[in-house]
This record gives sequence, C-alpha cells and structure tokens, in this order.
Amino acid sequence: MSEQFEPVIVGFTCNWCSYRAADTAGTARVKYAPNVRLIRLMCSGRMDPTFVMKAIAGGADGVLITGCHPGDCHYIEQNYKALRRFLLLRRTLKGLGVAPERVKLVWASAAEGMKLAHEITQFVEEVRALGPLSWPKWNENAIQSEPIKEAA
Amino acid sequence: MSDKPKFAMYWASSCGGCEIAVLNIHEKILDVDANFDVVFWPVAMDAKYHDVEAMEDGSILLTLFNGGMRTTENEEIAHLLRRKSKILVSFGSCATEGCIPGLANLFPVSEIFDVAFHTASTDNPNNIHPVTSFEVPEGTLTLPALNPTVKTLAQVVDVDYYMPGCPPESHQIAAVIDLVIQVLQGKAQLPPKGTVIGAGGSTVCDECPRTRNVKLIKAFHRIQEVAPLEPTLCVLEQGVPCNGPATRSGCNARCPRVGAQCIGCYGPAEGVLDYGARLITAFASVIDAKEPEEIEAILDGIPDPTGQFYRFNLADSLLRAGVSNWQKNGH
Amino acid sequence: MNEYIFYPGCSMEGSAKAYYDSLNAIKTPLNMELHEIEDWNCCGATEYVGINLIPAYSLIARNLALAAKQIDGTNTVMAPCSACYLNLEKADYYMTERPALGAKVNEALGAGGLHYDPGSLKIRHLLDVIINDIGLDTVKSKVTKPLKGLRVAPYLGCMVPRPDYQRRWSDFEHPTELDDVLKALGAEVVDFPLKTNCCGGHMTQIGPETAYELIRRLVSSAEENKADIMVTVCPMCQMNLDAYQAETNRYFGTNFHMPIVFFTQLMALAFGKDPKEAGFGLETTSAKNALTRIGLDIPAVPAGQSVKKPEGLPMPLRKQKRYADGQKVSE
Amino acid sequence: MSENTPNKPKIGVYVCHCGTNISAMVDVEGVRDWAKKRLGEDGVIVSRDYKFMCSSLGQELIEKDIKELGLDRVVVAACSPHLHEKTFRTASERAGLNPYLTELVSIREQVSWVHTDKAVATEKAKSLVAGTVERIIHNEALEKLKVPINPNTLVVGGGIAGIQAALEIANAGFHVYLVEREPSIGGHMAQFDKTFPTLDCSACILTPRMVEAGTNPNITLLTWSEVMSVSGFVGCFNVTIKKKARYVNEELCTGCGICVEKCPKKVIDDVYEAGIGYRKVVYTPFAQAVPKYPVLDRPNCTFFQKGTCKACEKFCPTNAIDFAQQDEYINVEVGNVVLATGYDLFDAGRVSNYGYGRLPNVFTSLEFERMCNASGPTAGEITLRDGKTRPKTVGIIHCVGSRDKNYNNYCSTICCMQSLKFAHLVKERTGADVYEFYIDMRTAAKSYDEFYQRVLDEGTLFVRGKVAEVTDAARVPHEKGKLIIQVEDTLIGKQRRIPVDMVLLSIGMEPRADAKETGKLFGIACSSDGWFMERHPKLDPISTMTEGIYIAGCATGPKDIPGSVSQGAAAAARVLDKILQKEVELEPIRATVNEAKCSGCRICNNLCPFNAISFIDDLAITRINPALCQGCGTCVAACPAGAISGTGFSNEQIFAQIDGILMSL
Repeated sequence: MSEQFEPVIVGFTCNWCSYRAADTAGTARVKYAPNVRLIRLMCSGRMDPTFVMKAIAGGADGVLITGCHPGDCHYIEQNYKALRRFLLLRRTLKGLGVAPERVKLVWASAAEGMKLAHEITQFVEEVRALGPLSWPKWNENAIQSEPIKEAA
Repeated sequence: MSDKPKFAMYWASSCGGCEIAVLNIHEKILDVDANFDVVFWPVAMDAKYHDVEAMEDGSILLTLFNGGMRTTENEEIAHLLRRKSKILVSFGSCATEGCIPGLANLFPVSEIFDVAFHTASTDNPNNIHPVTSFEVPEGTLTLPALNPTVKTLAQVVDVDYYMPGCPPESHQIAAVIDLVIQVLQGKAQLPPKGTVIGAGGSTVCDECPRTRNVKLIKAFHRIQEVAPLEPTLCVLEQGVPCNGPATRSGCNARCPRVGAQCIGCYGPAEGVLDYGARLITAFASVIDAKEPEEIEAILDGIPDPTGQFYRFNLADSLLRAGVSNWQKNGH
Repeated sequence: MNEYIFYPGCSMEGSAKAYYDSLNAIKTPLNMELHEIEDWNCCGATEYVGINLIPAYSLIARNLALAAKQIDGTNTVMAPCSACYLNLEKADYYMTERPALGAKVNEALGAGGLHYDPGSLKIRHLLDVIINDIGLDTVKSKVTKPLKGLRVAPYLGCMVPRPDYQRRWSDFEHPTELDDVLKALGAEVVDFPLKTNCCGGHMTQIGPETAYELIRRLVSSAEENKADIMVTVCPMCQMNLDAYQAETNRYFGTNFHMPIVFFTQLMALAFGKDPKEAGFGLETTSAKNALTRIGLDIPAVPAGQSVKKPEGLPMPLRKQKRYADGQKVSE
Repeated sequence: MSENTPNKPKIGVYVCHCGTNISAMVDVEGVRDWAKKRLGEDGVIVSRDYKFMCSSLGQELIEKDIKELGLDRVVVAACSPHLHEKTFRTASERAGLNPYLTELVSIREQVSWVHTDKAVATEKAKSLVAGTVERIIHNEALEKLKVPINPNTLVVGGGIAGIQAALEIANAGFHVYLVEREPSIGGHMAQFDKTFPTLDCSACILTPRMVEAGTNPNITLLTWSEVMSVSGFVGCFNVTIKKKARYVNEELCTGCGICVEKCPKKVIDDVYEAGIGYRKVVYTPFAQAVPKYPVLDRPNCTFFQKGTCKACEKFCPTNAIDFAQQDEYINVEVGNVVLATGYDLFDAGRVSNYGYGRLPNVFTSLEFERMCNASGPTAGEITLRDGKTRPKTVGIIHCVGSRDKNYNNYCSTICCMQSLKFAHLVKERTGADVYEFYIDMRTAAKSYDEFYQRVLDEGTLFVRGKVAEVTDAARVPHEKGKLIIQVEDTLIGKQRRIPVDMVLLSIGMEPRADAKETGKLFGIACSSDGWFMERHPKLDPISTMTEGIYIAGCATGPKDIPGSVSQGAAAAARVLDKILQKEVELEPIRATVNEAKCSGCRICNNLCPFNAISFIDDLAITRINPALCQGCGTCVAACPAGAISGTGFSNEQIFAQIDGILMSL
C-alpha cells in the first residue's frame, strides 16, 4: 500500500439506477478507486441525513449519495426530495465545520457505469485532497448501563 | 435524621431555570418535604460536598440532576451523586442533551475564553485570563478546568431516567413527583430504566391546536418578518421554521399556542438517533421547488441551520461537536 | 433607449463609410445610443489570428479591456462589422474556455496597465440587436417610405451566422433574420440560396481567380433570382462584391450589374432619409437603377386571380423558423 | 438499536470464488476465515467458500447448514443481488428459512471486477461482508405481498405493435382496452405504400388485423381518445381515458360517408397525408379506417366558427351528426398495461441546408410514401411538387437527422431499407435515374441485403458520403433549374455536385414529443435519447422498471415492422403470464406508521407520488396504504418523529450496516 492518505468513503445508492450502474461498471470491468463502500437503498429518497451523520461519526472521510437523474426516478420524483435534503444537510454540516465537498450527490442511470466509476474516482481524489476527517469515536466508550438497585 | 427517603437536587452547568421550575409546582413542594428528607440541594439549602461524600452509597433515593458536564467539577459531582443515589434522573435539557451551553461545542475552549475575556465586549483593563490554579500567600487556589467539550450526564455516568425540557414543565415535574410518592406507597411501579419521564411519546404537533395542511413552502421567514402570524394556522406552513414536528411532546405546545415557533427544548422523539437530522429532512420535505438554484434560494431563509437544528441537542447528537472544537482541543 | 458600447472598427470611416453614415442616420429613429470605445484599436481582422494567437488575442482583448472600463448601464459591445464582431467574441470566448490563454493575454494587457475578465461583456452584432433588442415592430413603425417593389437579395456572408460559440441567435445554414428586417421595410425579399456562402474574403488579395468565382456565384445567383439590389451586413462582403464586380465581369466575360449595399442603407431610405444621408453614391457598382424603382407602385392583382384553387401539392409548413430561436414545436 | 436486537443469531457466511472471477482479485479463503474469526461474536457460526455458490451443489451446501446447524441468517458474498439474490433466497426457503433472512454481498461487480490491488480488494470485500452481517442481524422474516391481477388489460397506441398485443391477449380470451389518439387505428404502417423487403402492399397486410381488432368482442376500441391519468399498481391500475368528442354519434352512424362527401371545406391533412394532401373537415383519415365513424375537426368547422353550414347534419341519413357532443371521461380498471405509443418523425426542416420547406421538390420519406400510395394525393403518381411533372433524376439522402450529433446520435435502423425501397419504386414507376447518398449501408436482417443487391442490379447509383447541402443555386448552365446535391464522394475522394429533379430525405424516427409526459403518467423512465427504458436492454426488452407496465414497438426505439410485431406479441405473452397467475407477488418492502408516535404534523403528506399516504382528519394522524406503497422509503427518511418505519431497509438495518462497513477489520 502506498504512503498517501486513503480516504474511507461510504456510498448510498439507489437500487434501480446507480446500484445497477455499479453492476454495469463491473460487467464492463471499468476500474475505479476502491475506497468507496456502497450501501444499497431502494431509492435516493430513502437517504436519511442520519445515515450521513452516522457514517461521519463512524469515521468516514466522505459520503457519496447517488440517485436516478432528475425526471428519471423509478419512484417518479423522489430523487428531488433527496436533492433538497442533501442541500440542507450540506449547509448544516458546514456549520459544524465539515467541508461541504465531503458529501457529494451524483446522478447516474443504470446505463452509466462509466460515469459512476469516473465520479467515484474523482470524488475519492477530491476527498483525498481535503485530507482525513476521522471524527472522534465518541460513542465507543459509552456508559454501560446497569439495572437500578431495588428502591427502598 | 428522619427515616424519610432522601432527596437531592443538583445543578451542574445550567442556568438555574430548572430549579425555578421545580419551585413552580407551588404547594406540591410541600409534598416533597412531607415525603422526603432533602439532604442536598445547593440552591435551596446549605450543604457541602463532603457531607454528601460522607453519606453511604445508594443512600439517596432520588436525585434530580440538572446541568451539563462543562467543567471537571460537574463531572466529579456527577460521579459522586451517581454513587450515592438509587435513582438518578437526568433533569432538564442541559443534563439530557447539553442544551444552550452545549452549543459551545461548535468552538474550541480557547476561543470561548478569548471571546469572554479579551473582546471589545468585555471590560478587562488588566487583561485578566482565568487559570485553574493560582498561588497566594495562603497557599494554592484552584478552579475546576473546562472540559474540551460539553457532555451530557448520560455520557459521564449511568442514568436511570431522563426528563427533558428547558426547563421541564412544572405540571410534568409535579406528575413525576406524584409518581415517585405513589411508588413509595406501593401504589405504582417504576417505569423501566432508561425511560424518558415527564414527557409524551409523540411530537409537539400532537398537542398543537393549530390546523395543519399539506405543506408546500416557497420561502422561509424569521418570525418577526411575518407579523402578524395567522393565529390558527400551522406555524411552519406560514414559512416560519418551527421545530415542533421533530420535538418530543410534553410541553403542551406552549410556544406555538402563544404564536411563537417551537425551538425544540424537549429534544428528539422516542428512538430518534439524531434530532437535527430529523429537522433537516422535515424542512427539506416541505420545500416546494425542484431546481437546485430555487431550492438554495429558499434555504437561504434559514440563515443558521446548524443553530436552528442543534440549539438544544448538539452535545447529544451523533457528531456532538464542531470540527474546530475537537481539532483545536487536540481531541 | 437601447444603449451600447460601440466598436466601429477600421472600415467604418473608410471603405464602409456608407455603413457608418446609414447607421448614424437610423440610430436616432431606432432610439439607439452608442458609446464609442475610447482609443479602440484594430480587431486583428482575419489574418492575425492565424499567425500567432497571443499577440492576436491581446490586440483584440485590449478593446475588450477598454470597453469593460466603459461598462455603465450596459455591458453589451455592439459591432457592425462582421469580422470585428467575430474577433471580439472569439477572444472573449477562448479567454474563458482556455484560462491559460486568458492569463497570458492579461499578462500582455497588464504591461499596458489593462485587464479583462472574460465573460464580463456581451458582444453582439448590429443585426442581432436590431432584431432582438429593438424589434421588428419598432422598425416597422419607423417606416415612412416603404421600399415597395424593390427586389432585394439578403446576403449575410459567413461571419455573422457562424461560428457562434454556442450563442446562436440565428440558424447558421439558412438564417432568415435579415429577410425579416427587409420585409419590415416593405421590400420584396428574394429567396437567396447563397446567403451564407463565401464572398471570397481575402482571396481577392492572394488568389483573385478563386475570389472571382465565388463572387460570380453570388452575384449571378442574385441576378437569377431577379434581385434589383443585394444587401449585406459585412464591410468585407460589400467591398468584395462591389469593388471586384467589374474585375469579375472582365474575368468571365459576364455583364453583371448588381449594386451591393448595407442593410442599414435601405433602412435609412425606408425611414425617409434621403439617399445621400443613407450613404448612397459611395458604392462602386451604382445603385441608381435600383433606387429609381422605389416608389413606383405595382398594379394590384386582378380580382379572382389570387383565389384560384391550390394547384399541385401544398408546401410543408416551414418549421425551421421555430427552431432558429431554439423553441420546441408545440402543436 | 441494541434493545431491539434479537437474541444472538446464528449466521452463516458463504464466499464464492465464481470460478476465478472473484478469487483472482479477492483472497476468498482469507475473507472466509476472517469472517468466522472477526464476526464470530456477532453470531457468525459457520463460514465457507465454494467454487460456484450458485451451482446446485453450492446451494445445497447452504441448505445443509441451515438444516443441520440451525442457521437463522445467511450471507452470501458473490455477485450482484440483481443476478442471484433470488437464487439464494429460494435455496434458503427450500431449507425452511424465510427468504428475507438471506442477503447477497456483491464482491464481484463491486470488488473483483473493478479493482486491481488484491490486498485492497480483499479488505473492501471484508468490510462489505461485515456490513451485511451487521445488517442481517436486524433483518426480519417477511412474507411476500400477494395482489390479485385484474384480467383486463390496457393497450395504449393502435399501431401495428399495439394491435398485435391487443389481438394476442383478446384471442386468449381476456379483455383489452385499446386506446388510440387518432380517429383510426393503424398507425404509421397504414400510411405506407409498400413494405420492404417483400414489397407487400402495406394496407393489404395491415387492414385485416385492423378489422380483427375492430370486431373482436374482447377488444374495446377507444379511438380519438387519450389516457389522462393512471393510479394504482400492478394488478389493479385505475385509468381515466378521455374520449374526445367526435361530433358523430357512434350508435347512429353507419359510416356511409355522405357527411364527408357533402362537407364543403377542405383542409390540408397534416397527419395521415403527411401534409401533401387534403381532407374534409368531417373525415375518416382513410378508406379502411377502423372504426368507420368519421370525426369532425372542430377548429376548422365552419359551423363552429361562423355558426352556419351544418351541411353534414343536413345530409346525414341517420341524424348521427351531433354538434352538442362533449368530451367523455371513462374510468377503467386494468391489471396490466402495454405502451405501444410509437414514434414521431424527425422534422426535416431542422436540417436547413437540405432546404426542406424552402425548395419545393425536396420531400420527406413519409410524403413520398403517401405519393406512391394509390389512395394518396397523386393516386400513386410520382411527381414533383407541381403535381404533374415526372422527375427524371431523383436523389435519396440517408440518415437525415440520424447519426448526427447536431440532431440525433442514434441510427434509425429503417432508413436504409426504406431508401432502397424508394429507389426501387422510383425506378419501377418513372424509370428515373436514382442516386442514393448513404454513410453506411445497414441491411442487417432476414433477406434485407438480398434486396440491396437487387436494387444495385436495377442500376441505382450509390454515393457514399454525407450530403453537405441541397441548393437551387446553379453554378454552371446544366445545373440551371435543378436541385444540386453537394456531397463528398468518400469512395473516390472528390467533392461532387449532382443535379437532380427531386430529393427524398430519408428522415429518422424520434421519440414522441410527449414521451416524457407519457412516461411520467405511467411511472416509467425514458433513456437519455428519449425512448422508453427497458428493464434490461438485453434480457428484458419489453418490461419496465415498473411492475405491470410493458413497452412494445417503436416507443422503445427505432424498429421495423417485424420487430414491432414481435414485441407486441412478446408483451402480450408477459401480460397473459401475469393474468394466468391470477395474483402477483410483490416485494414486502413497505412503510408503516406507528400511530402512537405520529403527531399528524403532515410533513410526509406531500411526499408520496403513489398516493399511498393519507391523512385521517378525525384522528389527526397519517396512514399509509400498504397496497399502494411502493417501498421507496422517502417518507421513512422524512418523518421528523421517527414514526414511520420501513421493512427491508429499516433504520436499524442501515445503521448496523454503516457500523459494519466502518468497523476496524
């Protein structure tokens, strides 16, 4: 492994377009950066900001969200809702000092394996340039709760 | 020493509002006195830490602990009272989720001191800067140090029950005290450990009398910009960011009832992992626009989303603090 | 009031004086205000860009930099000369497209204490602003002496319709804007198939035979279409077709006599200006005969003749107009 | 989350080599051992690898473990779930394990095939496995939802594809609503003269099918009608159809045609006659139209404009003319939908350098079809725009608007053959010289190339090169009065100017101008070039991502007649399959509202495009109709109270998967 910083990136993909795009990329043997771990959702509309917070709190350096192109949503228009959440989420993270560039929204149709691969590689480079985020693991030393001693 | 069960109340990093709220239960306070032997309550009576230390572990039945973990002293007493109490209640927003003091987690401690002691707003001719220990002829004076980040009580010690609110509503406090008394008289059972008491299981809208429709919002305004607020219509529908939809019920929708938006002091609803995230998706969901530019323009109506969404909850959120806080504090 | 930063270019005072005069004659009625760029210089014409980009673009960009200093109310630079228009736009476009080039050019400008931020100006051709800012209705409304019975061949040449650097305001193969203006003046516009063909450009200097052939094609086509006069928007086209027409005749043994004038000259006439004011008399191939035709009114079509049954197959609806301005056909 | 973790699960992890597809880039054994060791405390009690997990032996391996070790969760690390999820879930089911307690991790498409460093790839594979193991702990046993299938079917579009689909279904004994926008079914095929390569008379082979469709008792023909709205889902779509006013009472009309004959007003027929012919204002588009009832074209009708005339009414023997007729809205319930909405033709006017619309004797392919047609405006005579002169030379230009980045990038597939057909017809009927200007000759189908040979032998001249322009500007005397085709002949490497009398533009196909809206209406997507998107371009070209919506014919992309017919039939077969199953199984991925937690804030109320979310006023809470819910999860993610939960992709599952993926290996 090289010395350079290898960012950890969690990706949330739509089952109908971008997850299939990943399949397409695979079938076509398109090579891309291995730093992204994809999690399949039914739709980008399922993307809950909590997921992103959790990924960051869990040590991710960047989060990728992918969905169908506007107008092409398998569920007709849910990707627009994803877009709105994404935009507000980024503003909120900015307030917490997280560079907005660490969270990226990409539209990729089932056919666009090439595009997805390219976007992933590019995003990895962008995050690499931003350097590690490595959020403190607050929750690891969480208090172990014990039962209440019998009240008198 | 009476054989009444012992009661304690303590304020850590907080404003004192919680104490006032307890006194606000009026004559119910007499029941407390009738049923409990108040052994430690700095606001109400004189008592020293060493008196508490002297007590037998678990000898206090009920401790209402308010205030967040800002200083080393706060944490020390949290551990002390945990040891001495059977039932430790995280009382009020500060203890439960960090509350306003928790917003300090957006900045490094150094910056907080600079603002407090070395900016134009402070009259500090000799440029005094507080230190944790100071030598005087009589010996060494010490002050508790500030924790790098404000923590909630539960992040420091094991907590039995949570009671949200800034402050908790008096009628809720009264109800809880009643409950405990009933338990003492064997008339009731304690709820399972970890339960949030003195609050509802839904969100503020559940108790809000305003009429609600399908929401399609073209612009957000600050409340003073939409005067007068339509008295019977959902505040959010009038474009004012109201945290009600995501905030735990229990306050009887106090603010919306009097024509103000809910600011979220009762914290997240049951089982919610991150309060701010709920508000992000809630507000995003009602925006009536599809083009990024238009959406951004509408979002400009929420000038400080982080403050809006984490006003009370930052210390208890998934991220807990801003980057500059934990980086500069060398976490 | 339509205000423009005005780049006349070298030809306006010289070879294309008729263009300048007629423009001055129509600008008041059309309510145009032209602010000439102070201390403007050569646009590089057509050759320089082919020799060395940096000095060529610096030469052009100097004009842009000066123009940018004059931005006030409008940021639109209007050039009546096609070559000037194209060069200015080209420089602006490539300085944006290729930041490296932009930097180098600005480095050069810097030596003269100038700077230009690509994209800060809109560069447009006179015909464009007449069509799209002033509008045909205004033009119509100013016509006091319709050019009834004058058959005009509209000729644009190559540099106005294309290349347009993604900023198309006309169909680059068969534009119809000039036709529309002339129709608005009451002239009879012939369907001139070669309206965007080459006038010979500088081939008149380096390969006259080639130029003569190109000129012949244009003029003969205009004549076949029974045009009394040919109208252009470009000083170089005008110069080639007008000044070299005699040469062409000599070379091919033909006998063309096709006056070539600027569209603004006909506008001036239609607005009631006298031929001299409209810049007539400066052309090499005299427009005398053509002018005499104006004013003669043609006998009305005998009744009945016009309403005879449609013969043969109807022509398809013309759709390309709708596409020219980028709109989608909506049935 | 911890509180609702079920008591310690028994998980089996199975890592597939996929021959060498995976093992070449991922240390399969390494992943196997690591899973057992690192994830043991989370409940992984067995971890195996196998050459081909999807083989029956591989599956049996899993079944055996489920039975003998009592596994209650199975994680297979192999290829994409879109390929083999079903395989392994069925295997678990055979062994008595609920299929939804089995998950597939894609370490082939997402790892071995796309990465080049084995160490890194193996690490990624591990964390993906970890993610799914953590996730599956929170999986719950789910039952597939079963919905009854309404046996009726909606077919949109009465072209040959739609007719074919409708007939196949109707002949199988099920009811079909066939909706057509125009006054008659038949589509583009009804406008053609001959069909390539057989040179059958298009009408002769089409009209029998039209008549069949018109008379089949199982087909409700709704012409001059359009679908306005669609709700519901596979098995039970509710469709509203607008039956536009014909101003002719179909009960009374006998189709005698007297109204048409007596109507005093002629207008250009822009649709059926492609703009080169006329029709009356009351009209049937063509003689063999089905149904036979005419349509009154209101905007052009003198009575509707001036309040006088009524000639049609006066002469109608059965008083069938009804000026008071109104648009009618019909509601139908159907189980499946076939979209065969066809194509539009490229607008030749856009290629202004070919002069269409400006130069009279430049024609489009469709204009020419009408001209050749015996029932067309020239009664089959091939003439110039003047309607009399026969051309002596004809130039046919291929790929007009196709294979051109200025217009459409794709190949319209039929233009080469259609142009060859034209060449043949011109020669046959006028003896004129014919030039074909082509980029590439594409005649790849049964007996297509033979036809090409035939046309070559007939002496048609072929010029390989893209035509630069068609102009009437002569340069030399013999070009005078002709159309000159300026082209680079790439075979001889020369610029050529070829004077002709007539130019035929072989224009390409385009998606319907309203294809996107239609797609939205039925909840299906269009590809970037605008054609309806197939579920899988190779393996499932006629179904869409939306259950119960099928696509056929040129609506999915340019096609010839046999192609459209086969797709129509294929779509019908799919529909019949569904109908005969009587009920359809749906993924049990659904959202539900915890009513105790719901505050009735109504944040979610505008989120569901399937109208599954409704607000119950008297209870002041929101409910989700599981039958309408499609499981996208948008409302789950949106609920500010966390009162909505989704099966299959619950918060707990995803939270756990995030933890797993980020866990230190």
